[in-house]
Amino acid sequence: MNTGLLSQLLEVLLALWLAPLLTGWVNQWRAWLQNKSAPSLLQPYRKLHKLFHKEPVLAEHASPFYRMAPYLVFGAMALACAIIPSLSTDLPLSPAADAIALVGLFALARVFLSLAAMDVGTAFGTLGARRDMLIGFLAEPALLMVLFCASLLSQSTSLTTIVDQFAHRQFAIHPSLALAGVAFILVSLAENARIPVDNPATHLELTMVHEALLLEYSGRHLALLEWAASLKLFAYACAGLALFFPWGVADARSPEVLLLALPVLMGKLAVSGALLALLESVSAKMRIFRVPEFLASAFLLAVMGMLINILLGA
Amino acid sequence: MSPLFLVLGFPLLGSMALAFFGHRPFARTLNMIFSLGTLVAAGALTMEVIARGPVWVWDQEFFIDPLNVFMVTLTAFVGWTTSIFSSPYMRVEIAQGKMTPARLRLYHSMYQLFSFTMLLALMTNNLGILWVAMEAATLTTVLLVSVYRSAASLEAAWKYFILCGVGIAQALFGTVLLYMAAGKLVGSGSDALLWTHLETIKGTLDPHIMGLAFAFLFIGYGTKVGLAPLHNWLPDAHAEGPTPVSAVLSGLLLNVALYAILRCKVLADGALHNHLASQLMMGFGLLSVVMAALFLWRQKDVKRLFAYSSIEHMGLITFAFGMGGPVANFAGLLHMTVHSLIKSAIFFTVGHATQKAGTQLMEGIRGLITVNPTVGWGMLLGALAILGLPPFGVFASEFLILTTAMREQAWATPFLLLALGIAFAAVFARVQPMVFGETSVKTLPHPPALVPVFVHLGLGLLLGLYIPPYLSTWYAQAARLLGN
Amino acid sequence: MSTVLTQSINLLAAILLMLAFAMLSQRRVLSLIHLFTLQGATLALSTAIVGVATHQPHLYFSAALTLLLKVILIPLLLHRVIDRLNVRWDVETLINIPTTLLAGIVLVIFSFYLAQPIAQMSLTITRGTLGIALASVLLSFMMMITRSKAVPQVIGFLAMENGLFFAATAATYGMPMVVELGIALDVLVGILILGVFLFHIREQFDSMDIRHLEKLKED
Amino acid sequence: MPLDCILLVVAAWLLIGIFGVLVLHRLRLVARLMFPAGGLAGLLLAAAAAWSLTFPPASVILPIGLPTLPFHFRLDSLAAFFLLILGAVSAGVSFFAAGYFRSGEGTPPGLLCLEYHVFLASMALVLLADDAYGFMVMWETMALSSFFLVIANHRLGEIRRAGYLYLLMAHVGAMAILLCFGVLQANTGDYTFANLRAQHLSPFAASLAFLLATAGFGAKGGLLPLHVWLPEAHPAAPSPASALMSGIMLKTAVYGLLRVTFDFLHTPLWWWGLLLLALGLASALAGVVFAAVQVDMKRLLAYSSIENLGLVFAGTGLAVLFAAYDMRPMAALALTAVLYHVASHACFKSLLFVATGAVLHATRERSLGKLGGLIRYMPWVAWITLLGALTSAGLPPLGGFVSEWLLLQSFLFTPGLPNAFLNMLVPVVAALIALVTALAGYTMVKFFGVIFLGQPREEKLSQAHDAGYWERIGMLWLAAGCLVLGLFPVQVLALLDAVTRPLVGASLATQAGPWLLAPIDPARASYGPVLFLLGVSGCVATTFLLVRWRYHGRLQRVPPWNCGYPWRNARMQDTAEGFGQPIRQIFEPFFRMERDLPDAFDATPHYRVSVSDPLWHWLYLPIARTVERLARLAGQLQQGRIAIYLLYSFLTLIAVLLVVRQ
Repeated sequence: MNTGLLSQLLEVLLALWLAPLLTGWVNQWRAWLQNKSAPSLLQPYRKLHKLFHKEPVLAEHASPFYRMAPYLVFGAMALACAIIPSLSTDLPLSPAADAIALVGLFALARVFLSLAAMDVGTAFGTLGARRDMLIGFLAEPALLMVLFCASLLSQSTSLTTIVDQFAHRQFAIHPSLALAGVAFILVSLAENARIPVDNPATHLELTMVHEALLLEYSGRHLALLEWAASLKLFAYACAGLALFFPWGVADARSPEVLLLALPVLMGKLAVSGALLALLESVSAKMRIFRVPEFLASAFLLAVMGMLINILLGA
Repeated sequence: MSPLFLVLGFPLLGSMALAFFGHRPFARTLNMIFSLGTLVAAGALTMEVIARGPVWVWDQEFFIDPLNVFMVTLTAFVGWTTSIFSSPYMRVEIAQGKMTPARLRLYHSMYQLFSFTMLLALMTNNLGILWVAMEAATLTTVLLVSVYRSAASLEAAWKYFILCGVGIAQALFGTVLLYMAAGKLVGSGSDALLWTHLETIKGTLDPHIMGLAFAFLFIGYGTKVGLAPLHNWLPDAHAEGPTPVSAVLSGLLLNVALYAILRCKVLADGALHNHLASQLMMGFGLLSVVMAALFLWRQKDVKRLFAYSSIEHMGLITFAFGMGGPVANFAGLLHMTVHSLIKSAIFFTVGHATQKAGTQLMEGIRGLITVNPTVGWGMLLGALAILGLPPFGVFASEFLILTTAMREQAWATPFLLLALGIAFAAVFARVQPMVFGETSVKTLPHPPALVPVFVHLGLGLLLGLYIPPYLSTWYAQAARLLGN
Repeated sequence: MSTVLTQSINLLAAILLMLAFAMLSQRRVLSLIHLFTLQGATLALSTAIVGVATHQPHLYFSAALTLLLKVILIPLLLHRVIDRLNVRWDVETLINIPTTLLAGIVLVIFSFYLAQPIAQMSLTITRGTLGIALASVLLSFMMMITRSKAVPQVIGFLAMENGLFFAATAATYGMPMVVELGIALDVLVGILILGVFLFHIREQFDSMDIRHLEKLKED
Repeated sequence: MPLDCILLVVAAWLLIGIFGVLVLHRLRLVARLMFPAGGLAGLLLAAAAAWSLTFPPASVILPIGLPTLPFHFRLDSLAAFFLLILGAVSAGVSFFAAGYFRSGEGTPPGLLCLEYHVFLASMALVLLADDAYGFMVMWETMALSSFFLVIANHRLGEIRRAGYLYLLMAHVGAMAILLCFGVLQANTGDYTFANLRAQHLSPFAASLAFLLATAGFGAKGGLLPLHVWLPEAHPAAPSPASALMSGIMLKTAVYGLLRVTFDFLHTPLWWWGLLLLALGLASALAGVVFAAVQVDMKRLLAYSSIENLGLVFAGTGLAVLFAAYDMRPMAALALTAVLYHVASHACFKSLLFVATGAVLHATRERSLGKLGGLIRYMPWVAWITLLGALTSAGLPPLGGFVSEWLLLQSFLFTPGLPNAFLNMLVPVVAALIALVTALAGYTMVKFFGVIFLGQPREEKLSQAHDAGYWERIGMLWLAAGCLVLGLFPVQVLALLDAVTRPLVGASLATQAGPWLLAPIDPARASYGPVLFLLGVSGCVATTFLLVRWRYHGRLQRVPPWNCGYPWRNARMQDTAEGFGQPIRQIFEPFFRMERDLPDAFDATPHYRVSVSDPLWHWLYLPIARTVERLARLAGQLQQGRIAIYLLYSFLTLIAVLLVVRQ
């Protein structure tokens, strides 16, 4: 229990600390790949610090809901990071939320953010909210299906159990997981506002989704939301790594592996961050109305994964 | 003296008295008083039958058993409530210049005479007299239907006369054949037409003659019941006569005609030793239900609408009696009762509504509930009740009929249900806009008599939720008399 | 003696049937009334003969009633009506009389077919008459269907009543007296009401053509 | 004893209703006394029902009804569960109604009081009925009283049409139910439920009964394709009535289906489950897709009810499937999910409907396109509604999520079925459920966001007033229901166990303590809503405190940036139409759309789009046309010609004579 508490605490703190770093890492790689001079790896930290210091400017008729939302979104993302077994599967919070609850948690954050964006009542906020919900209602089921693929293999929806089973079982090739993996990548791109679905670096009204949601936010609220976005990326990355590359994750039986788990995770994250940047650099942003097709294919891939799982009896 | 003579005496006396005083202002009250007298006498008669069982009166010419005493009471009751309703109705008709004193005299006198003929038909033991009374009922109602002397009412009355006259002529032929069959066994003489007598020897009657006789009787009286395709007089006569007449036509006359068929069916069943009579009744009943449902769909005139609804319900009752057996007979009797009560209540409200709106066309009657909530609610509840929505009694009887049909005549249930569904859609689509919405009707100088409406609806409601034990044993006895 | 009577009843039955056919094909109103009177007379005669043959005195009374009602009273009334309505010389356009007659023959055969089992078992002297009575009822029915004027239709209705009466007397030796009286009363009142109606119809529609009475219908 | 209490409550409701008629026009008396009294009676009912879950079934026979079939009443755990919902939810709605009804609503308040309480009483008796006649009487009384509530404001033609359609469909459904009972009694002529339960039908008869029950109860529960009345009738009723109809009345359909399928029919067949699953999913998807494009707030909620009931029916189908293969514990899980969803939908949908009532009263506006920004003028309503909307969206840690979680869990265990074909369907079905849930979230964001957030789209909205005390009490009570169902699933499941065990003969396996929901095994799946809530709120609180402590709490208020476009006004916010546009585009085959687009040279450009249900055109209108054609044919038989009529009589006579002669 003590080790569990320890690993739980470690995970949350690590996520909070590493998430901006991962964002910075991806940005750096992107700049390199696009032949630009890269910002510092610590740039996200500086930005957060700056924003926290600034005085937030609020629309005069914004409701308390608007001020509440950033904290909630941030809290939800922090909790999401806490229940994804990135370092250890011995997490006391984990039984409280399984894979379905994780998806629900993401949905909760999304709903609050979208509602907050609608609160000010400017054209962009509502537009962003609509687009974000559009992406969400396709991405969420797809993510759930990806998780279900894993659940079917491990006969459990508990994330820790899934990872436990994958990590400490004889190596086997699951074709269903391959399909699910592709689907997961597509979903992650959409969910984290990445090219080709969204461009985190633009404020062009025709294309922006996530940035439109944050358009009216400033100061500490914006800082929290930016941080939450980083946390989300981090959570997705960890979830993907835990599901598809679960090696090196500690469990209750061997807490000492925890020490080893951290460098392994950092390594895996570094690689996946670079790959993400590569993926973003080689693809083009698509029109918003092609996004449903993009996500529908992710959704179908995940469902196919489940089907194959049943067909092949694996 | 048996109360039976009072039951017959009151309306006969009334018709004579009203033939002289029918145009006086107090005639409307007199009409009510005579009807009330009939009802009281009928009540006394009922008490007697309940206390002492079946009664023969006057050398067996009259016979009262649970079956007809129940209908006598019903007839007297609805006759009385209709006379109450008729009073303010006729007042408005006079005010609107539709009734002249002469016509009013004819109306009142014929109203009582009509009650007399119906009661006579119900209580007589002699099938010949039954025929005479039915024919007389036709004649009196022809006069009642044509009382306005308008082109449409003349047309309706003419059709009514010719079609029912021809029909009833078939019934006479049937009666002759019946007499012939009986005469071979017991010799001619007036005994040979006494129903109680025939009932005891029904098993030995010649099946060939009885088959033919029942066919003629069925077609003959069936025309009066309004079974499709013999029903064509019915909507016209209902629509063009005064509304109180429509109420008693639908509520009582059709029942009496069906009663005649039932009496004949008992004999035919006994003689034929097969299910021919039952099958005929079921077939025509079902056909009537289906046809009436389709006709309902395109109605524009409110009284025609409910006239077709009467055809539908008479079809259903005929079907029930055709199935036979204690449950279906019970259901048929119950349905007869509630249909009489509720259909006449509907016609009461329809009468007031048409007077208020000045038209019988439904598109001219709108939003009754805003002008006169009680009339509106009366019509709405009546319509819902007649469409078979619980907790009204129609639902109880329809439940029993349908469940029996499912058990014994499963093939017929889909048709019945389909027809009931269509009828529901049709009638309710027309009643709802009349009752609700913005109004087009005006208030009248004389307040309507709504007590009868709500008394009838209340009784209909009661029969759906709770049938008092003495009533149900009475029904059960009557149902047993009808055999299977 | 009784065979003569029986044969004469059968003869009268045949005449009745022929009269029914004649009425079916008759165009003139006046002739129709004559035929109807003739039918009534035949009926009265046959009733009397049945009374003689079966020694049933109440049939004499019945015959007298028929004579009074159907040979004297009703034809008189009808004559008055057509005079007052000025339709004495009315001629109706009947289409396709041969076909109607052919259908009538089919009806007669049908009636005999229906009455056959009864006739076979019947013990009465008038075993064949039921079929004829039935046939004349059905023929009158058909006559009513083919007529488009009010007066001929009424006559058809009365002719049907005649057929019924014939059935009642010939097949069953008359109904009980009280019933017969009631029937007679109904018929009389009925014809009176019809007579009044005819005047009302004339008043309303300026015509005796019942094709004017087609306003009440489903559309 | 609990049965007596419940019958007393029913009697009290009826008395309250009758008293309401006596004081027909005295609004204050009716509103402030009658409705709260009805609410208290509801609380009593809930308590009695909860109490009775621990008792064995009790029954009573009242000497009314048909002489051969008096009213039988029986209180078993299934009925008790639904009665519990009825009592608890109706209490909230009644309290709300105490503050809701105002003068000038078309129908006098006393009459509304009668209709409302008769509606409640008939629902309670439907659940108690233990014979076919009593059931049908109550069932139709329920339809009738709610019909009167629907057309309370009968001056609008649209409302009258809605009422007509509603009663017609209810009647058609009732006929199917009646036929179903007819099949179930297997020619014994005994219509008590005890007898229906005792019959063992042939597979054919059982299937027939099941199909009829599906049609009959589906028509009430808004199952495709019999759902068309629902989006018309629910919006038409006054909001408390809509709340009762959506929140409770629809559940009686679920009750009936469960009663027939699990109580009367002992051996379900697998294809029944498949059929229910397919129909339920179709309804769920169609419901949510239509909900997403609605512009009328109450219609949106009505479609959302179709969606939720669709999920419930799908879950029932799954339970049937498991029961058909004799997988009792799995069936229990699916059934638990169904019942849980029933309970949570009852809470949140009533809450949302009464909230729309409050909005309607404050703004006199139902169209989403003319609302907005109400959170500033009606904060109570807004915040409580938010809770309902989040529950409806199926978000943790609220009631809606638990039921969806249980439902998905039961799907995940479907691969155990001994039928390869069915196993193949699992992913598809699970995916559809996930999609429906996500779309429900979309719809709820639209619902809440457009009504309460943003800027008021109309000037008059700034005059909107918040709900009164009675309304707040009612809404808070219902919101508490959403919260309790969300946070204490373990305790609720313990109650539900008493319901599912008699029906499928199995309990859910292990329970991992009072705070962790683990219906099968904690290792397979677990969910701890309290822990979850603590986690989120802990994170939020810590963050808040840290931010305040480390940095500052200053704030500056300015007008929002106008994008450099000075003529911007509140009408330029994204509309409900706009919010539905992506859905319209993606799910185009679902709709029958008519669009008027302006061309480039229009001086006064207009854009009009109307979205309707294609089922109308494929199913209902053809049926109506067929009947119309038949009726016209029949009408031609009756052309007023007396000769023709005589011919009919003649031919009939000939035909009958021929028949007789044979």
